Amino acid sequence: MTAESGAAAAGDAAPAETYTASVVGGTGFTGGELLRILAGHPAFDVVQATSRSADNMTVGRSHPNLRGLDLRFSDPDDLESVDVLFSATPHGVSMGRIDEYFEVADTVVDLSADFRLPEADAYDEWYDGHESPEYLERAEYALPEINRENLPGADLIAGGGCNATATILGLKPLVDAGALGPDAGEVVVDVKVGSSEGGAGGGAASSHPERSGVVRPYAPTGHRHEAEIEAYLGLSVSFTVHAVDMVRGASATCHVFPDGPVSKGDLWTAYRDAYADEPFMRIVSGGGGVYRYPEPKSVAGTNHGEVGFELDPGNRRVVVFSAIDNMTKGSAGQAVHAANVALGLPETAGLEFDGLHPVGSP
Amino acid sequence: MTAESGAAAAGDAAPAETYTASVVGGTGFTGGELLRILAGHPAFDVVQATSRSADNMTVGRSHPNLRGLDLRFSDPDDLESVDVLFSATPHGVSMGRIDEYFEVADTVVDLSADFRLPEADAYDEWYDGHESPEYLERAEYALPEINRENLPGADLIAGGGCNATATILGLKPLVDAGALGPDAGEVVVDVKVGSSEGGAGGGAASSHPERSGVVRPYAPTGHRHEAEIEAYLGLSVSFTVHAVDMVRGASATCHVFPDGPVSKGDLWTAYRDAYADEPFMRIVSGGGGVYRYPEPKSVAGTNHGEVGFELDPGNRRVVVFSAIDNMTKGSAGQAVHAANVALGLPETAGLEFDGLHPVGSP
Amino acid sequence: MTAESGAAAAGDAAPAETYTASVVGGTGFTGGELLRILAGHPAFDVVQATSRSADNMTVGRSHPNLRGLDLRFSDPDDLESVDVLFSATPHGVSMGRIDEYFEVADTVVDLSADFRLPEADAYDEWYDGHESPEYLERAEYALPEINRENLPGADLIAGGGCNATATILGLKPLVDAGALGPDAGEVVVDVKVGSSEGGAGGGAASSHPERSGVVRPYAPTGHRHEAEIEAYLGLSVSFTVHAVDMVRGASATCHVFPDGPVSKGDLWTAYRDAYADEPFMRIVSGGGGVYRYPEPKSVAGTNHGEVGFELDPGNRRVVVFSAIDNMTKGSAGQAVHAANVALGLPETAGLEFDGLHPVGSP
Amino acid sequence: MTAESGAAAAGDAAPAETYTASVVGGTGFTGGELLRILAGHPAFDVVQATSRSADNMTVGRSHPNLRGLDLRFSDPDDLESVDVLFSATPHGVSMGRIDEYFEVADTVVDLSADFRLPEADAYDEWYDGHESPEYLERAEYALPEINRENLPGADLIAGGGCNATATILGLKPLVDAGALGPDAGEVVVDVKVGSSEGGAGGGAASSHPERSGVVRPYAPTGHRHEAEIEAYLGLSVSFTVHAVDMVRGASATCHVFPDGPVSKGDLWTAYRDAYADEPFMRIVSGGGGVYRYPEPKSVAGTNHGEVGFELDPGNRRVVVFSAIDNMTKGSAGQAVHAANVALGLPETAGLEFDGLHPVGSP
Amino acid sequence: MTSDTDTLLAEDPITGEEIELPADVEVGEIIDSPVTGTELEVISLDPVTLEEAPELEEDWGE
Amino acid sequence: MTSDTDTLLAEDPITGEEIELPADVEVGEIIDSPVTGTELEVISLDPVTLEEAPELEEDWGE
Ligand SMILES: NC(=O)c1ccc[n+]([C@@H]2O[C@H](COP(=O)([O-])OP(=O)(O)OC[C@H]3O[C@@H](n4cnc5c(N)ncnc54)[C@H](OP(=O)(O)O)[C@@H]3O)[C@@H](O)[C@H]2O)c1
Ligand SMILES: NC(=O)c1ccc[n+]([C@@H]2O[C@H](COP(=O)([O-])OP(=O)(O)OC[C@H]3O[C@@H](n4cnc5c(N)ncnc54)[C@H](OP(=O)(O)O)[C@@H]3O)[C@@H](O)[C@H]2O)c1
Ligand SMILES: NC(=O)c1ccc[n+]([C@@H]2O[C@H](COP(=O)([O-])OP(=O)(O)OC[C@H]3O[C@@H](n4cnc5c(N)ncnc54)[C@H](OP(=O)(O)O)[C@@H]3O)[C@@H](O)[C@H]2O)c1
Ligand SMILES: NC(=O)c1ccc[n+]([C@@H]2O[C@H](COP(=O)([O-])OP(=O)(O)OC[C@H]3O[C@@H](n4cnc5c(N)ncnc54)[C@H](OP(=O)(O)O)[C@@H]3O)[C@@H](O)[C@H]2O)c1
Ligand SMILES: [Zn+2]
Ligand SMILES: [Zn+2]
Repeated sequence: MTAESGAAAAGDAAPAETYTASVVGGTGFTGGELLRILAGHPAFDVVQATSRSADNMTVGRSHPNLRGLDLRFSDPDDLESVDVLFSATPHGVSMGRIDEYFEVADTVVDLSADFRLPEADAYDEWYDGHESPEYLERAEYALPEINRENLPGADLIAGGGCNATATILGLKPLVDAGALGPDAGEVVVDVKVGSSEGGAGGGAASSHPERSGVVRPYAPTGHRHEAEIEAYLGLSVSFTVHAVDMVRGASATCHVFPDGPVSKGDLWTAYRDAYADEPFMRIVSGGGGVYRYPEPKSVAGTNHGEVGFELDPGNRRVVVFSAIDNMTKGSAGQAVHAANVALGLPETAGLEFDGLHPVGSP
Repeated sequence: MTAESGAAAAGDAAPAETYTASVVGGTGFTGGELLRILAGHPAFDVVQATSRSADNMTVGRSHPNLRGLDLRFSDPDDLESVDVLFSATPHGVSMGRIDEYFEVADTVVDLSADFRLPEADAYDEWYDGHESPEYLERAEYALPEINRENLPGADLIAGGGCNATATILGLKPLVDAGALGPDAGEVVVDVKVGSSEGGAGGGAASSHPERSGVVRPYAPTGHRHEAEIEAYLGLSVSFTVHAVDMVRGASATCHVFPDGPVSKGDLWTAYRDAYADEPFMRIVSGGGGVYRYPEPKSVAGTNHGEVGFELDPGNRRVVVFSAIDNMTKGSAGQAVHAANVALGLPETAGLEFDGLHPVGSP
Repeated sequence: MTAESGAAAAGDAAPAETYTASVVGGTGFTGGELLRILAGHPAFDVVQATSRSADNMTVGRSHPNLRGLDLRFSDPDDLESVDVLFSATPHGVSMGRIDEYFEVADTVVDLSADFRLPEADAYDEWYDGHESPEYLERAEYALPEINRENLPGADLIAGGGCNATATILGLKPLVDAGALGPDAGEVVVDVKVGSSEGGAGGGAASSHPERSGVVRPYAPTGHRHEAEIEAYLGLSVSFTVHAVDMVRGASATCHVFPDGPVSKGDLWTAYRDAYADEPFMRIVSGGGGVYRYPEPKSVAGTNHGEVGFELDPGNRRVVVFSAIDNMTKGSAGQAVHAANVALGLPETAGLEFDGLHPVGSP
Repeated sequence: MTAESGAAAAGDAAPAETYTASVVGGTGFTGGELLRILAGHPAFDVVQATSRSADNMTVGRSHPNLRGLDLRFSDPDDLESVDVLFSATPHGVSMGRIDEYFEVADTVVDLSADFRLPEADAYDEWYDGHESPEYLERAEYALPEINRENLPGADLIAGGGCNATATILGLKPLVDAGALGPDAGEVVVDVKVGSSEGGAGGGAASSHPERSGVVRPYAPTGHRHEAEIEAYLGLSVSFTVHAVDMVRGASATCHVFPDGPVSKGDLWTAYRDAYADEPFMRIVSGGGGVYRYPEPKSVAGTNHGEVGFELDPGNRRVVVFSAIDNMTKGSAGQAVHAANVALGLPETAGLEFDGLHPVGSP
Repeated sequence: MTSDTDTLLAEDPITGEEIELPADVEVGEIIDSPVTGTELEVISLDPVTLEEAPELEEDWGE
Repeated sequence: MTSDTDTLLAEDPITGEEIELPADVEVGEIIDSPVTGTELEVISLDPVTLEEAPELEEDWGE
C-alpha cells in the first residue's frame, strides 16, 4: 500500500483506502475495460496504462469512452510502483515478466491464461509449457463464485477465461448438488461468443465483412478452456465454441444428463443455494415477457452473470443457459471483483453498472 | 397438367413442359421466397399468389425484390386451376383446405407441418391433432436427400421443417454408416436460427430493438421438429434452438458419441458416400482461409446445404456442423427441389443461385 | 418537496435532499431508461412506475437490466404523490393529463412533444392542435446547453426531441458565432437514427427481418422536429431522417454554407466557446485512431453529446457531425439533467456512466 | 475473339459467342463478385483468376459461394490470352500494366479509378498523377445509363466509383430535365456505405468490434468521387460519406434546390423519361408497405439501381434517394453490364438475379 | 402473368399514364399503382377514377 | 421501494419461499414471481394461493 493511501486511511471517514493501480496492455480490449472500471472505482487511482504501439498517446484515442480520462499510455518497460498491477496482455507475456511485476507491485492481477491452471503439466499439454511454474501454486483463480474463500490477501490473482467462466457458472450448482455423479452422461457445452473475444488485433476472419452475420464454428474441439473447466469443476466436458454476430458476450448452453431424475424444484433449489447471496448472479429461467432465459445482451457492460435451466423430461436432459459479458464478468470485471475481495473492499465497488435496455448488439 | 404444358411437351425440344403454379400465402416469407424461385424457374408459370391482407396489391409491394413481377395478390378463397399449388400458410390451414386444393390442382406442395409426420398420433402428441389424417400416408416428405426415390409422381409433398432439415442433413450420413447404433450416447443438437424463421408477423420479441444482437434460447426443450427428426432419422435427439442475430439461416451443431471409435477417414467416407452426388450438398470440414466449416452465410439465398465435422479424440465425440438457409433449403427451395423431382424436371432448375461473398447478415 | 427531503435538507451534509419520483409510461423505452437512471441517482427515490399493459408485474420483466429493482408497475390512473413526476407517454397523453399531474407532483418533466413548442399555433401546424395551451408558456425546454438559465425552479420541463437535440447541439455554436446570418445558404440536416427511436410498440417495418441492415429514408421531408429546431435555433433547416441498423443513437450531419469564409481556427473557437465548460459535450474533430469524428456508438448509454466539424474549402461548406444516444441525451438523460438543474442538484448526478469500448451496435 | 468463340459462333444456334475472360485481383471483393457473375454468364468462360497471396489455391477457398467453381488462382505475372480481361486491383496497378493487358486481351475492363477521369490533370489534383495518360481518351466510362452510346466496340472500359455511381444515377434525371441550372442552390450529397467498400484488406477501423453498429463519417469532405461526379454530371457537389453497419450497399441522399418550383408530377416525368426503358433502374418513391423509398438491401446482390424523390415544399428542396449494391451495380455488375453492351450481348446477360426478401444486412 | 381478360384500364393520377387494374376492384378500395407504387383510392368505377390515398403517417413508426 | 403497507404475503409455488405481492391483486390475475420470474396465476385470496400460469407457447414466435 502506498503512503498516499495509508494517509487517506488514517485521515478521514469515506473511501477509507485508495490504491494506486496500473494496467499493462492498456490499448487492448480487456485493458480498456479495466481502465473504464478502475476510473469509476472509488478505491482505485490509475497511475499508469502501458502500450508499446501507442506510447505517449492519450488513452481516449484508443478508447473513445475514456476521452474524459487525463492519462497517456507509457512504455511497458518503465513500470511505476503501484499497489495493484493489472496485466491484460496476450498469453505468454506475464509468465515472462512476473518477477518484474512483483518488484513494482504488491498485488498482481493477471487476465491472461498464464496463471490460471494449477499444474505446470497442464501448460505442457494445452499451451507451450510454462516459464515460471513456481508461481502457479501461489496464484488464486479470480472467480469469487467458486474461489471467494481463498482470495482475501491473495497477491497473485489469475483471471478466468471467458468461456470457462460462463461454463463454470452454469454448471457449478449442479456439481455442488451432486447431480453430475459417476453415472451422469456426457456434458456437452455449446458456446456462442462475440467478436471482442478475439482482442483488438484481429485478422482477415475478424474483418467486418467476413465476421458479420456469422454462426461460425471457431473452436470445434480442443479449446483450451476445457482444461480450466476440468481443473475447477472436476468435470470433463465436450466443448465447442461458435462465433456469432455480437461484439460483447459469451453464452454457454450446457446439455447435461444427470445421474437420476431431477425436478424443476430440485433445480431451483440447487441454483438458489448456489447464487441467492451472490451479488452478481441472477437466475433467469422461464417466466413471461421477452427475456425468459439468460442472454448476453441483458448483461452487456455489467459484471452480472445470468443462469437458467430447463428440463427435457423425455430424455432426462437438463439444459443450462449461462450468459456473461466476456469483457466484464468474463475478464476485467471479474479481475476487479477479485481484487475487491482480495483487498477487503466492498465486492460491488466499481461494478455497479446495471446495463441498458433496449440495447442492440453490444 | 394443363393442355398448354401438354402441348409444349408434345411439340418442341426446349423447356419441354411448362407448369402453371399458384402460391397460397404469398405475402409471407416463404411464400415470397417461392415466388422469387418460381419466377426465375424455366418450367413454372406463376398464375396466382394469394393474400387476405393485401388482396389486389402488387406482389412487389410486399417483396421489393419482386417489383419486376407483373402480378397482384388475390383472395385465397378464389383459387385458380393450376398444375401445382404451393401452400405456405401457418400450421393448421392446409389440413383444413386440402380437399379444396386437390379440386384445383394436380399436385400440392405444402410448406407447413400439416403433412410432415407420417402418423396421426404424432399430431396429437406434438400439435393439436389432425383434421385430415387420411392424407398422411399419401404425403411424401420433400427432402430429396432422404426421400428422393419416393418423390417421382408424388402429388402431395410435405416440406420439411427448417431446423429438422439442418439436423437431418447433418446426421443422416452417420446413421447410414451405422455409427449411431444402440450403444451410442445421447445426440445433442444445438441449433442457431435467424429471425425470418418466425415468419412475417412477429410480435414484441421479434422487434428490431429486442431481437438485435441476441443469443436467445427460444425453444430450450420440446421443439416440435424433434418429432420429424425421430420420424425420418429414427433417432431421438436432445434439441435446443437459439435465436441469433441474422435474418436467414439455420445452423445445427450436433454433438454425437458414436458406438465405437471413428477416424477422420471414416467420417469423410461416410459423408462423401452420402453426398458426393448430391447437387446441393457440400462437405466443408477444415481447410484454410476464413470459411473452414459450414456457415449459414455461405449458403444464404441458395438451396445449398453445407455439412462438416470434427473429431474430439479425448472423449470420442464427433461434432457435426450443418448450415442451410431456412427460407431456401429449409423451406421454399426444398419445396421446389422436390417438385422438380416429382415432375421429372432437372433437379437444379430454378435453384442455380450460388450466393454472395462478401455478405453480411443475410 | 416531501417532508422527508425537507428534513434531509435541513439536517445534514451528504445526500442533502432526496426527491420522490414517479415514471408514467414505465414499460416504454424512454420510461425504462428513466427508471434505470433514477434508480442509480443519489437524490431520487422512485416510488411508482405506471403501465396499463403490465400492471402489477415487476419492472424487471419489461427491462431485464432492472431485475434488481424491487418495484412493480401500477395503474396510471392511481398516481401517487411525488416530488417529481416524469411522463414518457406518446404524444398527446400529457397534454390531456397535465392538471392531474400537477395535483400529485410539484415538478413535471414530460418527455413527449406536448410542451416542447412555445406557441400553440405550431401545434396546429405540425401536430393535431393542443388541449392545454395555457401551459406552453410555463414549460421550459429541457436541454441545458441552450436553456440552462431558465431551468432552476422550473416546474414544467419539456424534453427535447432526439433528432432536434442532435441538430441543435451541432448547429448552436455556429449560430452563436454569427456564422449563419442572412446570407448563409440552405442548411441541410441529414439524420441517421436507431430503432429504439420508434418506441417499444413497433409494427411490420420495425420487425427484425425488415428493419435489419437498412438505410431507410423514414422521414424524407416534413419531420416534426423541424418545428423545434426553428423555435430554438431560429433557423429553418432542410431535414431528412434515415433509419440505420443500430438500436440506440441519433447522428446528425449538418451541411452548412456560412455567410462568409471561415477557418478551422474559427470553428474550433466557436465550438470551444460553446462547449468547453459543458459537462456532457465533447468536441471530436479529426485526430488519429479509429474514432475521429462523432459517432453514436461512442456515446451509447451515456448522456454525452459529441460534435465535430470539417471544412470543404472548395465550396465554402462546413460539415458538422453531432452524435447522441437518443434514449439518454436525446430523452431520458436530458430530462434528468434538466431536473438536476431545476432542483439545484449537481448536473451530472445519476448521469456519470461513460459508455463502453469496444461496443457493437448498442 | 478467340478461335474457340469464333467456332462457337459459326457452329450452332444457342449462346452464339463465348468469350474467354480473366480476372486480375481475383481474391478481392470485386474480383470475387466478377467471378460470381461471369461464372453464371452464358457468354463468358472464365479461364484465369489471379492472386499473388493465394496463388494455386482454389477460388472457393477465398469465396465460399464459389466452391463449385473448378478454378485455381494463378500468378498475375503469367497472364493468359483472353478476349476480355477484367482488372479489379487497387488504384494505381492498372495504369502501370495497361500495355501488358492489351498484349493478352482484346478488351480491358478496369474497375479501379485508373481510367475513370477523362483528363490527366484531374489525376494530378485528386490522385498522385497518371502513368499512362495516353489511354484516358480511349477509355469509356462503364455506366450504361449515362454512356451507353459510346460503349459498343469500346476496348478500354473504366468502371465507375460506387459512391459516384449512386450519386450520378440519382441526379442525372434532374440535370437532364434542366432543373439544376445556374440559379440552383448547393447540391448536398450525403452517402452511407457498407464495409465491403473498403475491400478485403481492412485495418483496425474495419475490424468487426470497431466497425459494427457505426454511423461513422469516413470521408467528411474531399472524397475523390467528387471528381467523377463533376466530370460526368457537370455538377459540383458537396459530398460526405458515412460508414454504416451493412456489408454491401451504397445509398446516396441528394439534397437539391432547383432553379424554380417543381411539382411531384415534374419529378415523375423527369425520372420516368430517364429510366422507364432502363433494364436495371427502378423508381421507388412513396407508396405503401415497408419499402417506400430506395434501400440498399432491396437491391443487394443485384445489378439494380433504385431511385426515388420527395418534395419539401416549405423550402423548395427536392430530396433524391439512390441505392445500389456497391459490389454489383457499383462495380462488378456495372463492369459486366458495360462489357455486354460493348460486345453486343443482351444487356442483362449474367445479371438477372433479383435479390432476396427478407434479407438482413447483406 | 395475370390473365389479361381480368383487367380494367384507368389513368394514373400522378403520371397520367394508362394503367391496368384487376377487374374486381371496388369503390373505396386501396390499390397500388403499377407505375409509381403509390397507393391509390378507387373513387368511381365507370370510368375507373383514382386518387392518391391519404398517407397513414403514423403507421410507419416515426 | 414499494411501500410495504401495500403488500400481501404468499408462497411461491415453485420454490416454497415466502414472496410479497401487491395488495390489490385479484383472483385470476397473472403476476410474476419476484423469486423465479415465473408467471403465476392468483387462484384464491384468503390465503393467497398461486399456481404456475399456463405458458403461452405461441406468443413467442417459434
Ligand atoms: N478479450 C476477451 O474477451 C478476454 C477474456 C478473458 C481473458 N482475456 C485475456 O486477456 C488478455 C488480453 O486480451 P485482449 O482481448 O484484451 O487482447 P488485446 O486486445 O489484443 O490486447 C493486448 C494488449 O497487450 C499489449 N501487449 C501485447 N504484447 C505485449 C507485450 N509483449 N508486452 C506488453 N504489452 C503487450 C497490447 O498493446 P501494445 O501492442 O500497444 O503494447 C494490447 O494493449 C489475453 O491474455 C486474453 O486471453 C481476454
Ligand atoms: N419461415 C421459415 O423459415 C419456415 C421454414 C420452414 C417451414 N415454414 C413453414 O411455412 C409456413 C409459412 O411460414 P412463413 O414463415 O412464410 O409464415 P408467414 O410469413 O407468417 O406467412 C404466412 C402466410 O400465410 C397467409 N395466411 C395466414 N393465414 C392464412 C389462412 N387462414 N388462409 C390463407 N392464407 C393465410 C398469410 O397472408 P395473409 O394474412 O395476407 O393472407 C401469409 O402470406 C408455416 O407453416 C411455417 O411453419 C417456415
Ligand atoms: N424513443 C425515443 O428515442 C424518444 C426520444 C425523445 C422523445 N421521445 C418521446 O418520449 C415519449 C415516449 O417514447 P417511447 O419511445 O418511450 O415510447 P414507448 O416505448 O412506446 O412507450 C410509451 C409508454 O407510454 C405508455 N402509454 C401509452 N399510452 C398511454 C396512455 N394513454 N396513458 C398512460 N400511459 C400510456 C405505455 O405503456 P402501457 O401501454 O403499458 O401503459 C408505454 O410505457 C414519446 O412521446 C416520444 O415521442 C422518445
Ligand atoms: N469495393 C468496392 O465497393 C469497389 C467499388 C467500385 C470500385 N472498386 C475498385 O475496385 C478495385 C478493387 O477493389 P476491391 O474492393 O475488390 O479491393 P480488394 O478486395 O482489396 O482486392 C484487391 C485485389 O487486387 C489484388 N492486388 C493487389 N495489388 C495487386 C498488384 N499490385 N498486382 C496484382 N494484383 C494485386 C489483390 O490480391 P492479391 O494480393 O492476392 O494479389 C486482390 O485480389 C479498386 O480499385 C477499387 O477502388 C471497389
Ligand atoms: Zn453487425
Ligand atoms: Zn442487426
